Amino acid sequence: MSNILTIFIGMALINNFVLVKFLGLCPFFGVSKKLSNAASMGLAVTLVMFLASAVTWPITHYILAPLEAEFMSTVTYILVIATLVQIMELFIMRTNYGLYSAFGIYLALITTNCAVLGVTLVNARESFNFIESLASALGAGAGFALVLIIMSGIRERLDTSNLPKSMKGLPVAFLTAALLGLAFSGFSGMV
Amino acid sequence: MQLVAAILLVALIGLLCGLAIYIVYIRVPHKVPGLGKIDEINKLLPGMNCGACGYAGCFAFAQEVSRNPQLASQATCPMLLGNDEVIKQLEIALGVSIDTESMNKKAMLHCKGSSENLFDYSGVQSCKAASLLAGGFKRCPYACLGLGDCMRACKYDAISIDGDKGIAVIDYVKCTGCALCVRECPQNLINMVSGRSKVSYRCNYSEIRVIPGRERCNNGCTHCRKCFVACKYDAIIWNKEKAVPEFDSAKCTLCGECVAVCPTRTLEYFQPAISPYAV
Amino acid sequence: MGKWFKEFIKGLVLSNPIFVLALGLCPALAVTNSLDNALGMSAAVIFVLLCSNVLVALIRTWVASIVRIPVFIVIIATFVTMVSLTFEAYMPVLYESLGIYLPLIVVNCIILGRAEAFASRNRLSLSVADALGMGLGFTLAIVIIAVIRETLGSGSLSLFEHVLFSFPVLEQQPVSLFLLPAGAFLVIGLLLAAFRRVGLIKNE
Amino acid sequence: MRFSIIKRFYAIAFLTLVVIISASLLSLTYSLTAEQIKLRQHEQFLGYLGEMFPEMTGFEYNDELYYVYDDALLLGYAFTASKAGYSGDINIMVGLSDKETVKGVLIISQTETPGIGTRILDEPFIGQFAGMNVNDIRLRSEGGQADTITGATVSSKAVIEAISQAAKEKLAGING
Repeated sequence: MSNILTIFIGMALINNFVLVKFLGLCPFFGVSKKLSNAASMGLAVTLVMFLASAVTWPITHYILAPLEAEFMSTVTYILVIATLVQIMELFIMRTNYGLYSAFGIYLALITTNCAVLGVTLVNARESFNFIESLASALGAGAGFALVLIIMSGIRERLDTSNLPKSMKGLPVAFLTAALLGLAFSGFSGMV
Repeated sequence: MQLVAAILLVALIGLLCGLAIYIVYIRVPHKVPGLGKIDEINKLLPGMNCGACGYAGCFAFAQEVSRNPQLASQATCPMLLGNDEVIKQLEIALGVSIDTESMNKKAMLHCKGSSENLFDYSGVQSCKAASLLAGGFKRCPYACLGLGDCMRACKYDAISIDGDKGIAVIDYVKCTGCALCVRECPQNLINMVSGRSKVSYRCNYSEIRVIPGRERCNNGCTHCRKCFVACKYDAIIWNKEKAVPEFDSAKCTLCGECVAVCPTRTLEYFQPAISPYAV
Repeated sequence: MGKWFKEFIKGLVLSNPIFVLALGLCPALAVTNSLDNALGMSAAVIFVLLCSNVLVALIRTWVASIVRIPVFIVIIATFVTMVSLTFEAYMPVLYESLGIYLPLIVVNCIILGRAEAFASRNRLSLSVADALGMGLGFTLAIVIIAVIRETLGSGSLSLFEHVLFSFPVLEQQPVSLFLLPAGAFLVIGLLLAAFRRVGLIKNE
Repeated sequence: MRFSIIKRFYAIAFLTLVVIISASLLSLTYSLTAEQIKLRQHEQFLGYLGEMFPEMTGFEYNDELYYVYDDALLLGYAFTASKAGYSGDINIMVGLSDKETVKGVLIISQTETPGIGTRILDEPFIGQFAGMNVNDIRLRSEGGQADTITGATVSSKAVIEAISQAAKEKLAGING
């Protein structure tokens, strides 16, 4: 049991996917303008990561490994992730269009979200068992959502402060991410 | 040989994925109930997705409005206000009459600026900066500092700074209800009220109330409730947790009882038509 | 011809993938701690972006719309895996230093972003222009970032093992913050603000 | 009705077709580059082994342990170890001049943060193992003699633990 917990904490905080491992930055800067979008994006990414790990683990262990076709793992993983995202996109579009239009391009970009593929690749490399890979997916998703929510909270606050014109928007987001990155590198010695 | 097996199995995965997408594409109810109507309304809307109406975009606004049509008159769609024939079509589509006047929101400043300066402030000429310095240089910590943050934010230059009183003055004719100034004011003095409202409440009491032993300027509301008692048409509703009067412009007949009875003259006429700015 | 050139220039500065569109940041931040890595990565990205844009533009009329994203991403993944296999076989040094970021070109948001937003909607020649423009825009951006990060972070700037120039003072006491993830964010943020101040990119 | 069936299943067929083509293309490139990669890795490994034992002429490999010879004379042993460091695996080769004393340690590949993690390559850390008894290579806190680098604890701890674990498993063969 404790191994699962260390993996979860490890993925969420210590090598947090966004600030330490640099994965999943594109939607991170795109969606984190409004807190509500950030929360739903974080949830959507965690869900996709969880399902993706659940589906890719059996594929790796029962199809790719026995046939020594590891080189095909990237293609198969990304195919599975793209399908999951496409299905989720259809669901969100049909049930709550407001959220769908708020996501805009960034929903399609979950497919290319490096963090999601990153999780599956890390699961394969660390050769976790099924439960461990689910825990690491949840950890990574939780880490991603946590940082996304912190970031959007700060960015909403920054919008009303009077920054120099050229700083408003993206540049200040990068600087906030820099400070967050420093804070998160503090976790590195924990496990 | 193994590679061929791997290729076939991966192809099988591809087939399953395609099948999954296809099944979901068919199974999920293609037509959200009333989607047709939402499309119809969405076509009428400008489609700028500017968010001024407070929704995530025109389609989201159309979705909400198709659920309850009264929303159309409360939310402001600044682009829509200009052309009337689109509003007519919207009225037909929604089956409800849209009262453009109340839809057309105005910014109201909750301060008369009569609390005197504690010290003369020569720092950065912006309300945000001044308000960071111990809540501003006025005796009342939530008064309007008149350094023009809202004026700079307003695109339609509807806001100017009144020289002697040192507070912002909102020109209700020019104001289009875009609510850009609301976010700029660090003291939360400005909020959007319906264009139809008749009486304006000129004190930021709801913010000050939290500070025990707060200083009041002579025009500050003493929360004596005389206006609430005086109003014969019960057009004033007493907001309990904020302990401030709220005005229902539909019932108000502009009899002027409340404005006359208010001991600290915090209430004023708002209706732009009657007295543009009766101080 | 003008239209082709306009698309090309657009990718370089006007809608530079990193500074304006804020896409493709994952490799841009991770790999720019040394100039060789940055150049290696951008060569791979340009190659994959070009091939995928060409192929996507070719098949855009046949692909059914509900499966278009999985199809595009499979094409991109194939090109990337081929690139990473050839790198591993023939250029091991570069393969070592690019590490995990080579397979992650698949999820580099520029490639699918351009394939989805541009190549699937325009003619072949325009897609090629867009691919080249975006690729060079990406290279330009990450080279600038790499130069700054490597010089400040390790005191010297080397291009394929021969040192271009080095600062003796900085060499003893390099600002190793710039080699950390946080440093990369800092550099991009300040650069973007500077470009906006200079007017190269319009403010928000 | 017929047309709509084809149209409907067209999407799935198209996706499967693309996957088949891409998978076969990949297998083709894989088979082409497979021996090249193996050759490359072998060459690289030989290089490191040669660096460790300059006068080596040949070596034998059985159950994860390399026996290094200078024609008939047994020069020593070598084994590999690897563990996940800060941002990727660290592969190490440990050379032993006899059953216990370490001749030297070499880092074959690592992707640690440059400037911080890469300090495991510098002399003071990597040199400390030469001449040490292989069983003493454990963290000071666990009674060993190897000490980590301040500021790069994650990477240096990974190296020490990798060597001690690999030593336990792989040397069991000869001293067991």
